[in-house]
Amino acid sequence: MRLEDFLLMRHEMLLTLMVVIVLIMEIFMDDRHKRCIRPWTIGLFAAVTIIGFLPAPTGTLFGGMFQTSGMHLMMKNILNIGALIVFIQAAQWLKLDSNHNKISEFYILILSTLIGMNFMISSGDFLMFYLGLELASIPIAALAAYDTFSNKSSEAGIKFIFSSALSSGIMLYGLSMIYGTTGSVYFDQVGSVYTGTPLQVLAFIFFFAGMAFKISMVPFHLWTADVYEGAPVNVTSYLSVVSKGAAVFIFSIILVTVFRVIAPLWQNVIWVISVLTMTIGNLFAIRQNNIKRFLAFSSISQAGFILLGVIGGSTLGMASVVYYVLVYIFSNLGAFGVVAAISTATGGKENISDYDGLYKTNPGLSWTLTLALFSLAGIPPVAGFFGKFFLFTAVAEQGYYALLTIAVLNTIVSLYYYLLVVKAMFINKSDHPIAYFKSDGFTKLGLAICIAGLVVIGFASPIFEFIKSLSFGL
Amino acid sequence: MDYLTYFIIVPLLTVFGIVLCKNDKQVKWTAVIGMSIQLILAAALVFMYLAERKAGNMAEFLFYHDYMWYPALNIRYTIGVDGISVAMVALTSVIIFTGIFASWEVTNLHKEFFISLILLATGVFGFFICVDLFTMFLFYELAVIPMYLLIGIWGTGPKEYSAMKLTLMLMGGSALLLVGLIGLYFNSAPGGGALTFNLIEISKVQIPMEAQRFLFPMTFVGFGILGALFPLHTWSPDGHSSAPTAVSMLHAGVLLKLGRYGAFRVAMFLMPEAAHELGWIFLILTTISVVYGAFGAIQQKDLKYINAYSSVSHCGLVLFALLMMNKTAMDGAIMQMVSHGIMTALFFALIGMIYGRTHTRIIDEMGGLMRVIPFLGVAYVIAGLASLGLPGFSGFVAEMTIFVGSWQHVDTFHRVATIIACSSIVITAVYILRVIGILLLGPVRFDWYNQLTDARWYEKLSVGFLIVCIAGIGIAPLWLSNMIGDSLVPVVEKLNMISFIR
Amino acid sequence: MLHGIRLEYFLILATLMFFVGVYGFLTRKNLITMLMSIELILNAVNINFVAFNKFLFPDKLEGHFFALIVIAVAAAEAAVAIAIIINIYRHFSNINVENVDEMKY
Amino acid sequence: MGDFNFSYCVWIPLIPLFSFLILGLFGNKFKEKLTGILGTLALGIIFALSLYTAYEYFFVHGLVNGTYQKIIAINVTWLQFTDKLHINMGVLLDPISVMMLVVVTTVSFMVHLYSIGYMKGERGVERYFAFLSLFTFSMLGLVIATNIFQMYIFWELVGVSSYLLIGFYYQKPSAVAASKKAFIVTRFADLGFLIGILILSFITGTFDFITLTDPAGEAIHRGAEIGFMGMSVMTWAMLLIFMGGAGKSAMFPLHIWLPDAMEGPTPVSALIHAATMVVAGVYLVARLFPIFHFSAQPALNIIAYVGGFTSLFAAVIACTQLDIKRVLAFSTLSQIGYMMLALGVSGYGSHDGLGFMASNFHLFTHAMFKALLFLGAGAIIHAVHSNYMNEMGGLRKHLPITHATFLIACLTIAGLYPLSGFFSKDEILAAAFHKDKLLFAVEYCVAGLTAFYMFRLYFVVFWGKDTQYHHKPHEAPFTMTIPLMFLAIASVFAGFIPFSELVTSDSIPFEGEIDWMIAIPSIAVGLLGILIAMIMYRKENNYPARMAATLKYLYRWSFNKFYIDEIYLFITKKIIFRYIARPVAWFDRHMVDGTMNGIAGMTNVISFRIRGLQSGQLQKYGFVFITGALALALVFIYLWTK
Repeated sequence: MRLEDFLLMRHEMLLTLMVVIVLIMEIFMDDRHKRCIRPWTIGLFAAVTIIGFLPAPTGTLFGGMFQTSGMHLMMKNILNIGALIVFIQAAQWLKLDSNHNKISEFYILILSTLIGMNFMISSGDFLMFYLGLELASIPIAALAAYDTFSNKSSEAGIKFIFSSALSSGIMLYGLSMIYGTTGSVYFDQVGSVYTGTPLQVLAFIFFFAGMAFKISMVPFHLWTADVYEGAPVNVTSYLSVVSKGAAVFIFSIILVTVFRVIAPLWQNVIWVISVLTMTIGNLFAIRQNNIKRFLAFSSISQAGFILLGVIGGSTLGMASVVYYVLVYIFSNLGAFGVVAAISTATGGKENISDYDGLYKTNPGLSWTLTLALFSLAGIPPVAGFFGKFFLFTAVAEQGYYALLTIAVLNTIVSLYYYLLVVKAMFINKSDHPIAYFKSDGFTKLGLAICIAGLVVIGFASPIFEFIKSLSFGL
Repeated sequence: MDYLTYFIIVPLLTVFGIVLCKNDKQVKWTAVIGMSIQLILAAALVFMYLAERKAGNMAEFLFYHDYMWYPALNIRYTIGVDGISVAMVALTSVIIFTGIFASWEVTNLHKEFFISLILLATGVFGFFICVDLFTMFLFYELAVIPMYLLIGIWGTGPKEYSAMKLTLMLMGGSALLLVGLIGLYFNSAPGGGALTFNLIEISKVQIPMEAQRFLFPMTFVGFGILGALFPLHTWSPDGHSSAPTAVSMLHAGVLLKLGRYGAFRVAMFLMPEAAHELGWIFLILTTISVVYGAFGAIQQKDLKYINAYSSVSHCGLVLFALLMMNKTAMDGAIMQMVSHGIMTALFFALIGMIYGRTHTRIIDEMGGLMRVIPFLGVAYVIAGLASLGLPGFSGFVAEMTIFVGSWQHVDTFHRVATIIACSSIVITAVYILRVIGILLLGPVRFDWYNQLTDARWYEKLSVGFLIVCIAGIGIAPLWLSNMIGDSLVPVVEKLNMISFIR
Repeated sequence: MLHGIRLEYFLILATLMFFVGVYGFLTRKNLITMLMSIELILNAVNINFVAFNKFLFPDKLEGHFFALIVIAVAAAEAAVAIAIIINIYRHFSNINVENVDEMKY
Repeated sequence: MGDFNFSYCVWIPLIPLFSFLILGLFGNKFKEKLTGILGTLALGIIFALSLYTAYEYFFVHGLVNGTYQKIIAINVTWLQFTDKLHINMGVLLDPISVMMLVVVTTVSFMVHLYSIGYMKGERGVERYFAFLSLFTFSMLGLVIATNIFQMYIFWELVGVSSYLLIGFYYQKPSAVAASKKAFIVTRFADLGFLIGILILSFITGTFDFITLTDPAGEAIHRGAEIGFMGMSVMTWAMLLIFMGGAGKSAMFPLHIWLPDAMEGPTPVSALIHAATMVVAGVYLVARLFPIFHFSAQPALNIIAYVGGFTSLFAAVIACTQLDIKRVLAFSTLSQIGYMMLALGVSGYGSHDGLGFMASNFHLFTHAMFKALLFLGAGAIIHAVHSNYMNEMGGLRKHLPITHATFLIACLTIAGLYPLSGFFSKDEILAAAFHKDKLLFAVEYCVAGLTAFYMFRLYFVVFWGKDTQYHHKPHEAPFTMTIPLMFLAIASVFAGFIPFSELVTSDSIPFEGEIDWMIAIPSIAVGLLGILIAMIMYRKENNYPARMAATLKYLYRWSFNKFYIDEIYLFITKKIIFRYIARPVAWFDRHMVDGTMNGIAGMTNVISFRIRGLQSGQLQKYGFVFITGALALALVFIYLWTK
């Protein structure tokens, strides 16, 4: 192994470096200038994100524990973009006095999870995968409990860490059985000897449950709404897009590489689970009043849609999943960005009914939220439409027309509740609408990036083409 | 830049211009200028199209351009028009042009109103010029969504309920449609080869029958919901009655047609075997909606409800004729689309103007308006007469073509359906005359009516232009009929080929 | 040392531990006890890994490593969890899991 | 036909159209008087043109080889349906159309002229004249139609002009209701017409009159062999077409709109509801007569009986009505019944076609004298400001010219020699006599009744009691009296036109003669009717009351028009409105829409019901998690290993 081979881990190393830099800044900066950490981190991280796009070598490391290819790089880049937008959007919130002492904590924790996710995505065996997964999960519990003075935040933290621990326990139990029946934890070796005995099926289901927890599929989703609601908005937004995206990526990779043999099995499982996820998520979302909780359920139903791309295990499916996650990052962060801006400016107004008449006072924010919600609902011309369309195409490619029909009917339900928010902003009258406020440059930039992404990604076909060219399947 | 793309670019530029406007007046005039250009473009398109045809260009679609968009899925931005789409584009431009004037007195949020309205129109234009199913679908959805805001914000009555209902039902339609389109895509090359969304390409292959049995109902019902197919029409009365004037005009005038156009162009053209096999079910449904809509209209009290039910009836006739699947009936169907589009737009414009004066749309609460607002009264009578199929107006031409065409079927089923559909002309007369009688004629109901002012210039312009269009088609229908008829030939050939095989 | 004890016994023990852990997680109201239940689950997994490695694949060490890493991660997890439990105690003045239900429906 | 070019005829309908457009669009800018003059001028021109055409056609160019040619003066394709079926717009000249041209333009011109005086000072005179022009245009278009679809188009247009004119006094609710009724009833009949056209055109593959009615052509014989419910398809088609004609000509049972249509201004009644539009049905049957005769004989019989019944039925009602315009309206019904009957009993070719000739003859003479009667009635109403004859009496002193012309008209309609009514009626009776004795007997009765009710009217209005009027009645101005006099002259002398040499069923002239064996009794019956009327009504006495008391039921039924209106009202209001339309509306709101709302509501309910899943309890989440995983595992292990 040569030193250059470590370039394969470029993303991870850069992120580690970032963590160190932030730590150093935290240690050596005096209290009054702590706020300067924000622009520095954002700037550096932007640079990291851009570097991520530079061409990089591909290959494997550590005897196959770590692997990287164009698709892996793409996935990592997408996660980086998501994290970058979260950083930008969080800047205004971190400036609040209550967060003054823990600015760098936020960055360090998020960056650690990002490192974990990158390792997780690049993992070539279950050990690396598990390590990455835990590194991506545990700091999130800390982030969810970030707001130490809020009951809800602590509650979110405790619910997350316990659920997460339970799920990883169950998953590990499954992994141990996989190890016991195959004698290896390496993906390629496991895949080659996996046959699908009942024990292996059981093991797969346990593994599946663990992943389902991360992606928040029904019935493993119950933590989602509470944690999303309780955690600070920016953490929620990170949790809902980047964390979920990473899990989806590795999930689809493992399905098509390791569990190739039992594809018909997991396709059936996903069929059932995705119907449940879309439907239950939608049904819960209809009645929510807290917008974070509302977006939590919406993100559950979005997970159901993402599964549509996974189910086929085809090249097109994988590409559409990756593409959809990219789009989903922009849409959901657009929505959360607005929620965060409003929450920060008004001291925690997070109910949909608070948004009544928002258009009259804050038209810009209203339009942004509307575009983001339309994208989530899959309405053209924003990117969500394209994303959904490709997912649907992918599922139809495999001939799952019944599933496709259920999915499109679910889009109508989802449209209904997205429109409820639009209605609140544009149509409902309110005696005390949220007053006009000015956001700082970071927030504006964050939202602008989201809007630009929403508008451009759909029409710019090369993006999808590029992802498709990297994609692989069963 | 090819010519057809201007139909998308001009409205988008107009929207952009409106965004930059400083005050309401600028907004209005920007909209007027933009849509006038659009109208001129459309008129020029008609002439260019006719000239091309005259010059012997017999390609199925003219002004055809093909740009690759998503090579991975073979999604293209493919545009082209035949006689039918030209007619639809012209119709749309007429209605949006007059719609701008009809919404001259929008009270709040001018900018947003006109932006939404023109975005809506953009979607419609895009839909009609596209030949690629994906882009078609994209524009279709684009046309549906601004409707929610337009009705929800600027509507009247139970607007939120109506807007939601309308949007959800239409999106429900588009959801089914999406399944259908994707299904078509994956069946577009049964013999191997590249899958495609291109209409023309798909029309050249025979889609497997099992697929058709599933996809035809999906696409037909999907478009049918937008076309107010019984029993999925209920969004229409509520939606129309709550919508602001221009939206009702555009919606009843163009969007209903968009559904029909799609049902024709996608469902029937691409899947003729299924159309033959399953057509009878939908024929029964449409026959019901023709008569049912008319009966429904008789007892309504709200002007817009009356007109909405009347639209259900008249538009039922379009699908009815399409399902007759011969050239004459289809020719009539397309003409009915154009004719009903203009007519109903005129109706809604007038209703909006009357409502603006009397602040009610309940006919029992009005009376004797002819005396106080003669221009609007006369225009309403003209619209009514056109609607009940008076010769000299477009409705007559279209209906007669439909009936003559439908009658060319020899079997009893089609004959009976035709006779039932014919009977709607009597029922139509009943409800139209009832409204005219109560609303306009008779003694002036209230003294304060005498202070009402008759139509202003922009109202006169809007109404007058529509009347001229109706009468123009009604008096000289041959060019339109021929333009549509030529384009129907390939469709009818495809449909008939099947019937011979069977 | 392990002569005479067959793989099955280890597996049965692990399974029992796993379900005891699960049962504990679902029934004990004290957050610390729940945390301990999770540790039971993880230890069941460890036993599985080690036993499999020892009995079935003695020439490789993956199982052992896995167990080691699980132990380490479990420690980290416990650390974070206990930190949050302390926070909970600050807010709710007890650590009964049933009280932590401010957010629901 | 020579090389004479009749294409100028296209201007005959077009001039009134322009007049309509000008008056309709800019009429409110003109002075009131100017609008009348403009309209009348336009009519004057086409009146002259029509007379010129008639002269050229009948006496110069039309007759070739002893047959009147069917000349297509102009023909352009208007709308193409299929390769064979297309609507043309054109001008067809043949004996009946040329005759109708004369009738329409003459009466219309007179009515226009009359209206200048009659409508003076009314609100909306420009509208009135515009509508009149529109009507004239439509009627002329109908008359010269080259094909059945063109006829249908103008058929609808006359319907709508009639609607507009009946509802001219649109602030009067009764007028509005009447116009609506007229339109809807005729519209209903037109539905039959339309379906008839569809069947006919499908069988024959053409709309064209010349092809259709050529007795030697093949079109006419097609479809005769295909049976449907006991009659040939062709018969059904023709019956349905006749339904349209019956609607417009107000044959029983579609007659109900005509009496109400008298709500319109009186000159309109004269023009539309007496002389021209209502005979369109007769014209239609005459136009398609060869088809009726050769392929649809049963339909022709039905026409004869419908005509005969209507004439009797209407005559009975006319005897008891008090509104003078309604008396005239029922009289019109009765007379059109005559014409229909004549067509129904007619054969084809020379003397066999006597009925055809008689029908057209009667159409012509009736147009003159009935227009005269209406215009006279208009003059009376103008003078008295009332429609009811029980408010009139002794008017002969006040209105001398009106009185004289009215008397002439009454005598004409009663069929006294040598007035025109005599000749045409005599031919009809003769035709009926040869075909069907029962109808012949009916017509004799009707002749007597006609004389009776006309003179009842005459005596009550001009003699009878001396009524005191609020304003002293005064004679009408000259614009009104000139048409009266002109039409009176026409009524007197029209009988001497040798119709059998001009208008015949096969366009070949034949020698007509008067059958005195039939004519003399008919004159006698007429005189009897007049005598009875004179006894009863010349002086005020109690005979009418005693008569009414004796024939109590007949009188009451007749006075109430045999309750036909009530039956219709029952069907429309009760059955269609209450039992169809309202349930449909209800069904739509509650069932169809209810289902949609129900789906939405159901979603909400489910959403509410399952909220317990999200309990907030961490351990319950864990429970669901583990149960879910185990359940999935069990299910799929089971499925996978099976």
